[in-house]
Amino acid sequence: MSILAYIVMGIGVAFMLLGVIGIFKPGKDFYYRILVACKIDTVGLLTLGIGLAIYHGISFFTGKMFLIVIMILVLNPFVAHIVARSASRSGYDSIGDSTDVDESAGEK
Amino acid sequence: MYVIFAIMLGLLVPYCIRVAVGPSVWDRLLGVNLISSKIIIIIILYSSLNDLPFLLDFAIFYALSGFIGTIFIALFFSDRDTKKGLGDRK
Amino acid sequence: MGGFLAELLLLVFLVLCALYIVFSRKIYRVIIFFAVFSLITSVIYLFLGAPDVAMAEAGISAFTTIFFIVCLEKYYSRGKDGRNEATAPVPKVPLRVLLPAILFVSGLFALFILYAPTGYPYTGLRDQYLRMFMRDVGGENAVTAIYLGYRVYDTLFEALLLVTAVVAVLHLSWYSEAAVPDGRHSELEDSRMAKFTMRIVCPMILLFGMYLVLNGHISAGGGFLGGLAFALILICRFFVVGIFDLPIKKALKLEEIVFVFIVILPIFAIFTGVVYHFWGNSVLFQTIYLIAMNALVGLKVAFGFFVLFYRYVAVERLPEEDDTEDVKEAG
Amino acid sequence: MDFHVFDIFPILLFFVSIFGIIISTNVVKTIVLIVLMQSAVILFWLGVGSRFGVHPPIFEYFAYVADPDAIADPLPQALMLTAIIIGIAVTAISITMLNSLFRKYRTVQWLAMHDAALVDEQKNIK
Repeated sequence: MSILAYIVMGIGVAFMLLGVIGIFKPGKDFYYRILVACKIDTVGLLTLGIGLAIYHGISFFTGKMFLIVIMILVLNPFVAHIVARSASRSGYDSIGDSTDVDESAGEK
Repeated sequence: MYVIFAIMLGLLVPYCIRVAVGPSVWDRLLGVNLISSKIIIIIILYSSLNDLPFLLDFAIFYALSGFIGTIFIALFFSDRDTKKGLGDRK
Repeated sequence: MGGFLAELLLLVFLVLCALYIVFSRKIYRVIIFFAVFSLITSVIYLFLGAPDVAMAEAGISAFTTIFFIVCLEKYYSRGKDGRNEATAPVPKVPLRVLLPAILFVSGLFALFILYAPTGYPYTGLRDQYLRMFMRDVGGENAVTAIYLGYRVYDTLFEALLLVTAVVAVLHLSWYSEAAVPDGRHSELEDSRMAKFTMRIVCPMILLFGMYLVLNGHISAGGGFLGGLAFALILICRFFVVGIFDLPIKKALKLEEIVFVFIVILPIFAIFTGVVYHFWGNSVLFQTIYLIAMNALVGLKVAFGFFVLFYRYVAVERLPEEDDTEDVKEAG
Repeated sequence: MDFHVFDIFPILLFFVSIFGIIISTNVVKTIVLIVLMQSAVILFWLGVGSRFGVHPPIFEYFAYVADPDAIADPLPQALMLTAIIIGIAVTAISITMLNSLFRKYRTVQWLAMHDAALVDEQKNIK
């Protein structure tokens, strides 16, 4: 049983390590990064939670952990949505070029 | 399990780099969001390793309070030119 | 060894964050890095066996970040002659000034390192508290037992300080009457996703806050953290509902009333010794006392943060340069 | 391991914050650095004699621990819990005073504020 748990947790960790490639891939813009990173992060957390649940069996720990996982499942995409919406409303749509909205954001 | 804990701690490094160098402010916010979710996983693994299930309370509190600051900063930077305050949209 | 490396990594993170904050030229970068700093700090507190302090830091960091970002929002484009006030240029200090300063600071640092305690400064208090707190005060959480039992004066004066801070903020800040009609709405008001998420999250926060307050004497948690959780609901409400005329003065009155109760309850329960004379160290009474104190502290902290948050974010607006005269003093 | 990181890093953090306060030109940055200083002090007090992975001072979890050094000290924790709440009260009052200053001088830079105050003083003398 614990071998199965380690395999599932390993899959979750692999997802998160792939997410690191996603946020550092050169030549991509911000929307690419937030799409890749937040999706893979949420999925990785869910998989890790399932692995820990298999590891611990049915217990107090598992129930509480699933509460956290459900909350993250709601909150993490919500934060990503708000950040992307904020970027989109500000007109930040540069694809790969070096338009630095960052510098001009505080200027006005 | 210790290996996963170490990997999660190590993952904080690239995310902090993303927060430090991110070309736009939203990249930085993305980094903050990723760091906070990683830290929740670190807490879960720590409580699982030391057999302290009440520390999951802390993880719940962390999940519930960590996102608010990020959302506020995002709201502050949204629609920068056309409005003056946080809620002054006509 | 592994624990040592983890500590070292997190502490190096902290110092690097502090250096970034010191040498950064934009204020919003300072604030974002301050958020990261708080996140990492609370995890270190957790690893040091202090879950109560860690929770308090996690809840407080949300409020501190909001205060800083709203403060930035108030002045970012309103400087004299349209100047950008959101920068913090690092000054070019001449070397003959900088070198003695650095030498002085590093000398102080070396002195501190030399004379810092290298081991555990044994006073006997720790063993005393850990052995006796369940008989003397009750509950199972030693931290709660200390700040509600052995050192309840600390809690009283801290509550007094929070009341003083709220009153000072109410009477030092300004609001313009014209800026508070019902026309102001939140940025996320038309977002169905925000509404849906808050519909799930707000009851959860409320339930969790009640859990923290009622369970504070058994496990990590307590009045402060429950109050912070209650105050987080009000922020979530701000996201979706927008701001209307909120009863800030009534909240302040309620906070003062709760503060009076916080003072009265320990006087009857602990200082006079009446209860001890009649009931002794009864577990029932001790539990009732702890839960009541936790609930009162929670209510007080919730009201205090309600006033602080809505004062900053919702009501207070600095006037434009022309209409300085329209500003009314709060009071 | 003899080398104890909590003897060194909080003090380093404290002095980095002091250095930042000395060279900062913006008032908001100064307030942020004051909060960092407070965090360093809290870290120092929690870290004295403690180490990674000690048991929290909750009865259910230290009742069966034989070594008393493996239990965290509850007294600094209770003191630091109050210190954190006091810290946010101080921060709130500082920001309110900054808003009053900004309303008067229309700037948040220390030097510009100093110049504006000098101009005001000269006006009063005349």
